Amino acid sequence: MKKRIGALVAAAAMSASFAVLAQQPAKKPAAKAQAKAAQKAPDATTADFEKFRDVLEEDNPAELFEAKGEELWKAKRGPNNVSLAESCDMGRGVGVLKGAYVQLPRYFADVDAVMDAERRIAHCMVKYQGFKAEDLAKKPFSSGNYTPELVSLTTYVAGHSRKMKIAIPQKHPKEKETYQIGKEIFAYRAGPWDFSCSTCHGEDGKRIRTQNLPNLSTPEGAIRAFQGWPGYRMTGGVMHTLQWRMNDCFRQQRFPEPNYVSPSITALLSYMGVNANGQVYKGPGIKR
Amino acid sequence: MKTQKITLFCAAALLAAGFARAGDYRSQAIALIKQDFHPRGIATADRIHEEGLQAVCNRTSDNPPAAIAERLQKDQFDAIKWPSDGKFMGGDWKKGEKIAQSGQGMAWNNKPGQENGGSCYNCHQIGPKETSFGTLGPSLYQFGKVRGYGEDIQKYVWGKIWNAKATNLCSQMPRMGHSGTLTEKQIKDLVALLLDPNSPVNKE
Amino acid sequence: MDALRRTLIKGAGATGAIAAAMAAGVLKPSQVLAAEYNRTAFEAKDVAGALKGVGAGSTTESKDIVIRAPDIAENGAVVPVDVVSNIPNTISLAVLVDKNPAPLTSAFDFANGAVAEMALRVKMGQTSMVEAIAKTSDGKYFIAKKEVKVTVGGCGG
Amino acid sequence: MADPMKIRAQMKGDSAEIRVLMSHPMETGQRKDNAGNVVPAHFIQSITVDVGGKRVIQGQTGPAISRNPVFGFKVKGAKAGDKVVINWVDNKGDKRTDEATIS
Repeated sequence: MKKRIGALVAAAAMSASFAVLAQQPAKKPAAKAQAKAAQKAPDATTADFEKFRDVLEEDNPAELFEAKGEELWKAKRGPNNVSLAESCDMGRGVGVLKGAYVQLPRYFADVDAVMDAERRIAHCMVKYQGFKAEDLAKKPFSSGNYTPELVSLTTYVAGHSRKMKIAIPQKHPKEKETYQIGKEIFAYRAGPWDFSCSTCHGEDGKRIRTQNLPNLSTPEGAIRAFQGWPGYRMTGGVMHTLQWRMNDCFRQQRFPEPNYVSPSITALLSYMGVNANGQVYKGPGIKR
Repeated sequence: MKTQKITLFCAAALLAAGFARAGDYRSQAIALIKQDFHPRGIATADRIHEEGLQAVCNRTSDNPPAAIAERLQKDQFDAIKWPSDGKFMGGDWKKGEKIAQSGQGMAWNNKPGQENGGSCYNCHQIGPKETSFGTLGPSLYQFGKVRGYGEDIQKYVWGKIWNAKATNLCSQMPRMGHSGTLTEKQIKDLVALLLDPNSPVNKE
Repeated sequence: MDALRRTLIKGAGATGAIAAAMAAGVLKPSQVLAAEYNRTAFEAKDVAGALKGVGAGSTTESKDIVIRAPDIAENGAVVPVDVVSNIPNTISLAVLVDKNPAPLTSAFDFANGAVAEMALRVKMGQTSMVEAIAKTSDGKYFIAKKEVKVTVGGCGG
Repeated sequence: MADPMKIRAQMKGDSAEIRVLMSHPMETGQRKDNAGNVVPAHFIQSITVDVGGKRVIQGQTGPAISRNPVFGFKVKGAKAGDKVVINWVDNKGDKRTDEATIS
């Protein structure tokens, strides 16, 4: 008990001395140490984050959304009372999910277009189940206690590519074209702050605040951005997909808003995904 | 003002012609962006159009020919609004710190007329107390202490915050005054944060 | 009330031994079940109030309680905390975050082979001490602390 | 009503490691929604864990437990094949019971 009081007094004295440092001309050594700590902090911070990331990933609430997605995928739903399991081809054949996510975006002959995972699921929900595209786009992102069905479905689909190599095809001319267009959109600067995607994601080893910014033009950077999505976001405690990630990047880029599951987003996901080809996808993850 | 605009436009047009060959995917990309983005809140549709300087940087991978860069940079510099009372100093570094901390402003979720932040810590180390700072830009810690407090530095800092493109045409840094993000008063507070000898940035 | 409590505990399959262990636990027996939530402890606005609420009038610092938590939390909304008590006969553990509006996050009783060890994730509004309280079967309370820093992340919006 | 928990229970040496994921908003009663209205408090208050028919853990929780809670426990003397039953009750009286078998 005595010991505890001692510690408390010491702590109080310390915090008082910090307050003094902030207000008055300080003594040299203390200020120098403080400055040094401020400069050193980022690396230590990153190391500490990574140590506990494994702990967080081990029990990831994303699993709860995967379970919900499974239910939705298998159930007969929509005006047509059809299940996605019996109708939707994610690129590996109707109902086949193994490895589908790590090969998307890809070209689909039935629509003569390249589609990313979420866009393809949305397409199937409209075409086979009879849902309305406008309804899917009305409130497409998780917030509060609301999780769109498409988010759970995408998480479920992604879960079937756990520990598989990313192998996004670049054979069809439209697949190649989509990649190149994505590359251009990535570099396109506009808006009041003159930002493009590459303003933040075009250089190695940079951070916003304490968040590391992967350089998406390199394989190492691209996998870090591909990895972990769909992801359970600690901020707000909600599940998000890459569709949301792109949307929120454009918000921070001070752009107008991209349409939900639009070709522009597919192109950006192609660029990022193809750059990550050959790397192993860990499955739905956890994000800051 | 009018002349400047015309200058910019001509330069962009010239460049566009010169670099058209590499621009096939580029024009497809721009067409797609125009088709796929919708205005939301204060983020109006016109924001997706490249403005002159942006177009030049976009078309040259941020590396325009020196002759053009020099001219455009001068245009940017000439458009800087200097403090109306002629004084760079006199701002409040404490308010400056708050502005530097805030990442609010200009996004579609921000309200019209709300006070914007400078997002400075997103990219720069500034005060010694804030350990959560970005590294997209150089560290500004001990800015005045290292570079001095003279009027030339004051003017440089003011100009850099008002329009970073006036000293480095394709700089990654937003043009905080030019874009209407920060007010003259806010910029003065930020200058104080970096150059007031009593600001924690400079106090040893 | 007592009759009801006995019935409920019996209904949950408790033996006499467990009931005794629970009675000695951090949570007062009358507060064990959901209907008898320990409001006093969970709504206390400071550490002293929370400790009093769980019955811990005085505590002794102990190195035998190990708290594993990050030095700097990536996100204050989800801070992983592991607590292990190596103090023999620990029957209860509670975790507090000093600077939260209500410091007590949770309190657990262990019986029938359950080890005095738990992993959980807590919310932290700001940089704060995380405290773990262990109660032993002879009614003594021990405490350990660790500071966890919470920083601004993302674009600081 | 409430979504199922995810329970993992595995023997590691002489004890069973139990990890549980719960689907719950854990609202503090202090958060505001986008419209600026306070979201009412909604959080799990009571948790019990039974292994092999015996109550091994019981506890109470407040709103400072993270949204979609995760808990980990260790139980000595349990064996593969034992049934693990976990139950929670929240402040609105919602509840959920799920079970798993130790592997």
